[in-house]
Amino acid sequence: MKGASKVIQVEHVVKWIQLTHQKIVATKDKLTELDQAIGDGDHGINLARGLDAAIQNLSPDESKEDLGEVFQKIGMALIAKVGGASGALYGSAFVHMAKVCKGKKLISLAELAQVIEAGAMGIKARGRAEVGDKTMLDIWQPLADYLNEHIEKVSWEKVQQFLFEQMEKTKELVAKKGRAAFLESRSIGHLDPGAVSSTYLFIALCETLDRGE
Amino acid sequence: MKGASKVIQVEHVVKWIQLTHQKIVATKDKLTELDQAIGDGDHGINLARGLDAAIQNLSPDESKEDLGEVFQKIGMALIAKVGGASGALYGSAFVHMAKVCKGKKLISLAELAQVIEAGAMGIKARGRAEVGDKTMLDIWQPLADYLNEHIEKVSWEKVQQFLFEQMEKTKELVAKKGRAAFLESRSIGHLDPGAVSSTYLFIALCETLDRGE
Amino acid sequence: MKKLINHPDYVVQEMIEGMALAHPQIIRKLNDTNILVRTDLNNAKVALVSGGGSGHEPAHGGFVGTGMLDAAVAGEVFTSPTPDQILEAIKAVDRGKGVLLIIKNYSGDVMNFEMAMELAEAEGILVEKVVVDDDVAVKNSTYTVGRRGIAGTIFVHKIAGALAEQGASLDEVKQIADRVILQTKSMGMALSSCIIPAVGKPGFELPEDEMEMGMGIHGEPGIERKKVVSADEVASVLVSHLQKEMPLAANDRVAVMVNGLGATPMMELYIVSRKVSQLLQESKIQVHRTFVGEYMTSLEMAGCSVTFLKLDNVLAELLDQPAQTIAW
Amino acid sequence: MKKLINHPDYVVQEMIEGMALAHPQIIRKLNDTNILVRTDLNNAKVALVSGGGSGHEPAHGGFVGTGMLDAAVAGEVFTSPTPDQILEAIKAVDRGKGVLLIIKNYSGDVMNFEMAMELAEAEGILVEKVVVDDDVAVKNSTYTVGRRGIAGTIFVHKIAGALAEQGASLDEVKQIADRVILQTKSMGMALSSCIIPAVGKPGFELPEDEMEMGMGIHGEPGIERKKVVSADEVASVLVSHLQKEMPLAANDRVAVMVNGLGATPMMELYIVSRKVSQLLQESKIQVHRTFVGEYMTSLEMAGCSVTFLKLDNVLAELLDQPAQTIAW
Ligand SMILES: Nc1ncnc2c1ncn2[C@@H]1O[C@H](COP(=O)(O)OP(=O)(O)O)[C@@H](O)[C@H]1O
Ligand SMILES: Nc1ncnc2c1ncn2[C@@H]1O[C@H](COP(=O)(O)OP(=O)(O)O)[C@@H](O)[C@H]1O
Ligand SMILES: [Mg+2]
Ligand SMILES: [Mg+2]
Ligand SMILES: [Mg+2]
Ligand SMILES: [Mg+2]
Repeated sequence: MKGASKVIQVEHVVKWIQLTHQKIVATKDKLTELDQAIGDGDHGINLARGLDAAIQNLSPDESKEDLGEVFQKIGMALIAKVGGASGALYGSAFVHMAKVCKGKKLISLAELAQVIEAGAMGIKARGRAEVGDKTMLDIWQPLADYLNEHIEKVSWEKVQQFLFEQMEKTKELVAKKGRAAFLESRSIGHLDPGAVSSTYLFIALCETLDRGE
Repeated sequence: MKGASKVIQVEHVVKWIQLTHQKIVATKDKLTELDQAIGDGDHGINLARGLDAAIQNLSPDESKEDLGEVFQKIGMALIAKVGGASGALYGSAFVHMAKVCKGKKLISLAELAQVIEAGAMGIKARGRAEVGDKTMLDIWQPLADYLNEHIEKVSWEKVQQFLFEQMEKTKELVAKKGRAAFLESRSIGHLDPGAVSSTYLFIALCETLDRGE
Repeated sequence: MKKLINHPDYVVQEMIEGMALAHPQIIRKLNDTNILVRTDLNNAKVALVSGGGSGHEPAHGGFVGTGMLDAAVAGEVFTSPTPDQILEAIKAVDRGKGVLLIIKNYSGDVMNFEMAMELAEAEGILVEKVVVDDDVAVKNSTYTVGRRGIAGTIFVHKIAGALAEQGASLDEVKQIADRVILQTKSMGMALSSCIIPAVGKPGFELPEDEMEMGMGIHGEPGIERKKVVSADEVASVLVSHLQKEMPLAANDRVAVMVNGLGATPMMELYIVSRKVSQLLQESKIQVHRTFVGEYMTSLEMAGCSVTFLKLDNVLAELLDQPAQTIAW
Repeated sequence: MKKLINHPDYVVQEMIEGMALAHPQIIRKLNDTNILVRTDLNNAKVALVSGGGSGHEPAHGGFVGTGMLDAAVAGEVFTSPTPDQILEAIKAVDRGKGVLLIIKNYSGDVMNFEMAMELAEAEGILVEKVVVDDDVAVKNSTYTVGRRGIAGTIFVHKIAGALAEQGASLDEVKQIADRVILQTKSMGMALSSCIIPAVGKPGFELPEDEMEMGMGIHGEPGIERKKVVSADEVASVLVSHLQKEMPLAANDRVAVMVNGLGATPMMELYIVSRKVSQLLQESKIQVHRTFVGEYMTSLEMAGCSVTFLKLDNVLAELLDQPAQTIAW
């Protein structure tokens, strides 16, 4: 270990998404079960398929591309291959992230917080959800806020702890958006599948950056 | 017990069919299972329904009617209410039996053998089956033959034994007529449902006549 | 047994009532019977009567209407209707041009329809019959009962119905029906059993990993019970059995029916039908039309059957004539 | 899991191929997509595009054809199709008169169709959308996502399709679609669950003696889980929920749909529809037409839904226009 990264480059993003893919494939059944409880049971399958497409899309040598291009590629792959609510939302998040990274080959950690904030905005704009609606936004927005605040001397381990806490909080919420909203108060007591998959996404990010290079 | 009847009158026939109805209702599930094995599983239900109609049709005071009329009534009820193969066949049997009893208020045991023979003819004519085809005919025809031979000093207990033997023999036969014929040699090892219900029919006759009146 | 019913004893009557209430433009129920007759019985034509045990819906009531059947007689579940009911149907639709009975080849159906035919003839009505025996899963033998009638029956209804509608004679209608029967072969398979409401338990049990090839529409055992194979393999096996009995050559023309037995999702039927289409394409056999859906079911059985009808110009044209029924 | 499939990953693609192979007169498949478009795209008219997750067959590909949809986009099982596919469908059927998207009210469908709409607009295509939300089992609230779109969607396809066929403008077609949506209420119930092929196990479990009222077509839980009751009681409960949301008075005119969810035999659907007919008759409500069968299914789920569409003369006439599709 060479210590945590201080900047984010294309190679980190590629690693991040590859690691996310591994995690989602490994937890596909769990995500499916969570979605069966308050949705329709396809979340794990859809994400695994979409992330598979996303990593196929990333050429082994991404050095010629900038972060904007890579995020755009990932976003478009997710939009085209995940389907359902989460495909539109994850896709919109990455496309929004691509916009703020346009032309950049490298960003600072402080900029990373803004990139994630941009992703949250993408989700909000597309899904018209608010924080507290028991959706993936309940990971994205709090994380962006947390990073904005703590980025000076961020501990990726603490971020992971924070993520799990946020994820657990979705259990007690009443779903207001997405398929779980049809259940009204009966959605209480279940984790939101999208919040769980977003947690894995960012755990993968933490691990990628923590490991450094 | 006043000893076995030497003649058959309308009241015997009514008792016979009532007793048959009881036996079929009691063994409905067994007949269904036999029919499920090599047919379609409706034999018990259909016969119970048809015999119910038949006994409803028999007025409490049949004394004004002759045997021909009573057999005809039973036959028509079976034809109209059993359905399927056995409705047509039992119905045809009783209608044929009615013909040979036309105008008679009373028949001897020797005549009874001929009446059953007539019933067997009805089944044969309608179903184009031969003895050995693994059908109800494998009860009717042998019984008619047996009675014709032994009617002088018939033992109703021995008849019952004979019936059960005939019934058991259908197990080893290959079905050549009816739904079980589709199974070809796989019909071996199963009792024929129609042979079983016919056995019950004639057991009821034996009991009726043995009990006498 | 989990069913949307009120009482096992009334399923047939209530279903027939439901059909008549839902489609008064097309059919009506004869009072105190389980007979559906078409509403437009005006023009003098040969009448077509079919029927059989219930549980095979939409057969046969779903095929009553202009251009197909004039009446359908519904027996109890899986039980042939009785001669008195069939006779009533014959009398209700006879318009003096004669009546053709379309019977599926089961002892019960054949006997009850024949009895009705005798009664009708005794009343001076001209009646003919044809017996459909399209199921190649059963050996064809004149010594026994021959083959079962299954989904191919619908093609007989359609083509004979179209010819009758055009004013053909009873003889002509019977002849074309017999021609269709000769040219029609079917075979089915099941993934699961079904429950006769009055019985309350399945007719047979199929283990979770097995299927039955050649299954009859009343749950009669088929040719072979085996491990579940892919949809493509199922289609190939069924098609090869059909081809063995009715060899088709390049440029022959067929109509195809991929029929669901009741509980099979349309998604699966189309996956099977895809392979059937491909196999026929490979053999350069012309497919005139393909019918995919539920035509002749077995209550809630999962599975399907495939039917080929070999066409000539006359049959093809009649098949394409319009028909106003619930289910064509 | 016992299914007639080849591989869970290919069920949608193979089904769409099967549909296109079976019905080349009516539909064709766009290369490298799971989009079915009608074959007769000649006359300049407003185009209708619908779609959604697969597993609801015959919806939506079964309703593509003259007088109904111009294209249907099939997503993975229970998964909304993606914007690129929807965009392709829009481009394939646009004839310069504009395109109406008919969307069922699920977050995934709404978002993906909206994204496609934005992309199409960016390419200069005139696009409008309507969102169907007929399922009264869900509370109607502007604070949340509102109601689900279920079987009533088919009435939107039919009536908007008929008006488009007559040459109406995009605005007019959108308006009538919105009118149908306002006048359409549905509710369903399930006796059993279904299995997404790629998941391989049921979405939920219903004990042998229980049913779920208000069940969604993706197995979303309903209003109440309770002991199985009679078909008549099921019909009464569904009808009373519909009536509560759309009170009908004597002489009001409706179209009724009793829709099977996949594994329910037609016998049972007609037993339910009988009671629905009777209830409407008792309330002196005029039933213009009744549709009984499978229109919007949930794979092999057992159960049904009931839909009421309140008609005026215009809607009734459009409903009765002919349509050439697989499943109408
Ligand atoms: N409007 C929305 N805004 C934000 N997130 C949403 C919205 N709708 C759904 N989601 C998220 O999507 C997840 C479900 O994704 P998925 O199962 O793939 O889609 P679908 O519900 O279409 O099957 C939910 O758990 C939730 O986190
Ligand atoms: N052609 C026939 N001749 C004589 N008996 C027959 C014939 N066909 C069937 N049967 C008898 O009918 C019985 C079946 O009766 P049932 O189950 O009521 O009719 P189905 O086969 O129509 O369901 C068989 O067990 C057999 O005894
Ligand atoms: Mg989902
Ligand atoms: Mg039987
Ligand atoms: Mg039977
Ligand atoms: Mg989904």
